[in-house]
Amino acid sequence: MIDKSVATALQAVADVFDGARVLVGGFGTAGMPDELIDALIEQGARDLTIISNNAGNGEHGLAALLKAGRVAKVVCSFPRQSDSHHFDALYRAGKIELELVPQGTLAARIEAAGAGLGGIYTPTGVGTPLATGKETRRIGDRDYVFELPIHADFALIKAHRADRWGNLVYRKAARNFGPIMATAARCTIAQVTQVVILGELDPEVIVTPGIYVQRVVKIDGAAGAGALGVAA
Amino acid sequence: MIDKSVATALQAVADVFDGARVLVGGFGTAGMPDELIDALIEQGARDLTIISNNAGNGEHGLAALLKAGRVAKVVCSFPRQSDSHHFDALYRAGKIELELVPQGTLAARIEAAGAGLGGIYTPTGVGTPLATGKETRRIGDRDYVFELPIHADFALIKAHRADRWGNLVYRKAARNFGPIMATAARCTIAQVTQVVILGELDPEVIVTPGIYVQRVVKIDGAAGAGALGVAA
Amino acid sequence: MKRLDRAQMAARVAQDIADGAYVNLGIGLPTLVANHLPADREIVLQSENGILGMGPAPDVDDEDPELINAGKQPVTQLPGSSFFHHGDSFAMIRGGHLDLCVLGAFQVSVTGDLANWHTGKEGAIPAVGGAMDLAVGARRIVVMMELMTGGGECKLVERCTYPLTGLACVSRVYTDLAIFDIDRNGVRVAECVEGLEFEALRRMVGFAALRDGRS
Amino acid sequence: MKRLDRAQMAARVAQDIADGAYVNLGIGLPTLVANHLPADREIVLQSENGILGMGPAPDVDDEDPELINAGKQPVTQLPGSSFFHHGDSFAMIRGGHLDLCVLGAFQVSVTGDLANWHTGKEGAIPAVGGAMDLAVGARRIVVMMELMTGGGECKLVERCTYPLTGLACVSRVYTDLAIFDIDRNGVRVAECVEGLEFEALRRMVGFAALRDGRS
Repeated sequence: MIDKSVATALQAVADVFDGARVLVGGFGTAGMPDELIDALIEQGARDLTIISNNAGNGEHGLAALLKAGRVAKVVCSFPRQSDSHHFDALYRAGKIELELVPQGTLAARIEAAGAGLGGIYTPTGVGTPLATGKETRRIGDRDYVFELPIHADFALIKAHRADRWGNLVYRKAARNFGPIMATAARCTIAQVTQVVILGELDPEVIVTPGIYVQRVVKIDGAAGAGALGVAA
Repeated sequence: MIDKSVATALQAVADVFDGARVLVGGFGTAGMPDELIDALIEQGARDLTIISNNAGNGEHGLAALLKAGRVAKVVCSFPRQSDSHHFDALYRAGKIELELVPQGTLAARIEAAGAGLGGIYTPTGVGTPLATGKETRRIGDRDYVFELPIHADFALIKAHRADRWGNLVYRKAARNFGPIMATAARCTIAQVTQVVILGELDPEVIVTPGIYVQRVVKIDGAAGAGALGVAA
Repeated sequence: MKRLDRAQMAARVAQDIADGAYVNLGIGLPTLVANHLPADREIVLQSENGILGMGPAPDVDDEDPELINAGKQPVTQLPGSSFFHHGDSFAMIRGGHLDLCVLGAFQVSVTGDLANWHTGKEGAIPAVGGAMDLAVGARRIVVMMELMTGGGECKLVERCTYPLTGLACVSRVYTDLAIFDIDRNGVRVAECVEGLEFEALRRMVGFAALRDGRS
Repeated sequence: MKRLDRAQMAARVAQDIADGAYVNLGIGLPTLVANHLPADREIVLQSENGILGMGPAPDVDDEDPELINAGKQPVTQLPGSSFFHHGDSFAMIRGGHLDLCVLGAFQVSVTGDLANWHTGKEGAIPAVGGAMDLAVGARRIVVMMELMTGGGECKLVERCTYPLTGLACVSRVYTDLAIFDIDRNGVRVAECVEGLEFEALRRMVGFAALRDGRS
């Protein structure tokens, strides 16, 4: 029988190893797997490469992971925020590496990894500093930049509901990077608000089929509670 | 106000021009836009390039379009079927061009067009006759074939429900190529079983956002009736 | 002369958006355009974090931390709206499906080059977000910005000195003083605020090739 | 010797599929495997036309023309099943997410090359479907076929003469007479039907490098 449930967030992230490449879902506070990140801080893995849209803000979540000195490199589109002071300080001190990727290219590279493609040509970034040193190619009447897939060892994401097969549905704009990150990691760990009986999720509306999810952790609390906590 | 409804299938395909590239949804009988194809036959456009998974079977739908001599070229993955005799005869007589594409590469090329990518590298087909003459490239420890996007002038697809914005939901395995073809054509025409009031489709379960759909035609009859007719 | 304030600039941009258009409004100044969309037109707003059919800001009591726009502000959803993931959202943007994108800018060049993501200053931390995807993706890219910096430098320039976001992508620039159209022949003034003479505007922008496109 | 019939071959393949495995069964002979999955294991079948969690054939009265498998036969859906479009389905296949794919074959070579889409005969109309995607995508590819053609030629060959589907992709071949494992060292016999001697099998396949891998 398939049952991907794991009792605690700490158990779910137990085998994240030093130097692992970790995709972290979320855009702003929506869809951020806060409890999984807290567990990762407690677990202690170091020298991580974090691939996420942002580089943490305030004192919680990714910002706390960075502050704890666990992150060697961040691959993201938007590290600079009004309250991203932990990233800012580490970056200015030369203690963290940054690979800046346009948001759509970040998404496309993650999708390419999940879909088994070797690379893609995107028009995004042509002629800009973010294409410097990259192969460009004229196809038809337009120039494109060659981009490689972004694979990862783990993906930490937040969804709304799951069943024991790991099928997931999301809630509103908290969907963001979750579904594509789930496809690009060898081990995808989803924190969810609710676990329902197998068959209760309509097959027409499942966004992430269970094949992409290795572990599911139910986090107690109301929908969006984690995000509300951060906003407070 | 946005209202993408068109009264009849014939009106919906009225501007398909000679030589147009037309994506046609469906896999087997599921999701085949039979009434739109019938309208296209009546409309009379010639020298069409049809991009679809199959090349028609029996006497209806694509097979009838082929039989009427309207198709110059078929791009598909699986033309040969037990009852694909119209395609077979035209192909053997040298009266129709065939571009054979692996099914996943067909899907990926259509998606690449919809997503604005200039090309992709896929591992599918490496070392086989279908990669002959195509650029191959070693990326990491694996070989890939370079494939170009498949753009089209029109897409004819079948969905289950629509609203006046052109938002679509599908039914079971009739979803198949519809959602990706909708993204890759300059004009996407969807035949649907039901048109509902704006707001009635749950934003979480819309598969094709209306931005990809230019025209919606309601076809009378029960869900799956077209397919049942063909199966009879 | 009657310099437009930000609300007036936003209203002027909104006035040009057609009924039925699919539009992305960039972070910052362009976000204001949402407050001025003509009530008799149905305009569908896209947010790159996966919303089509985004509505206005909610009452404080109705804020949902999982319903935010690309600027991470609370929004609402309209009947007909849909949610999708980031991959699908940027396929929509990059694939040329949006009719219009309104972006802010540090600089726009006379050939339509856009610089809006990075000042390039020593020690500045770069952040690009979706700006480069929007710049290459939407069918029409317009910029909304104040014409002059606080320091009195014109942001419409012969050649961008800030790092580029996209090449030859901007076709119109809405400013507090004038509206400029950019095509392969250069820059034409489409509108000027009341009391601003063409020659005075030419001196402000500082390049001779500016043409008067007003009929 | 006790040659396996098709049902027995299917049962033998099914016996090796682990609880919890995600599996695609190719068109034709492999489809039979679905009828023999052990009742005490939860095995999730994928169909490349966009179904995960496909169930067995329905009663005739319950057939739904919009619920069919890749072979276009009516199927059912199990609790936990999901639907997705062809792009997502082949991303799932190509991206290495399936644990196992069982394919039919015209020929398999001693290096694991697969030929199963085209006889290459004059006048034959080629059709590839999803075969090439499955051949490169699943984590483990096994073939299920009769060892000899009707004309008495062995389908396990030193080098495929039919057009290839994929290179070095097959790791096990289930046949009516024996099971063969293929790796970089060549071909080993893992099992033989009762009454078939290894030397007799070696003569049938016709290449000397065959090794006996039975303990």
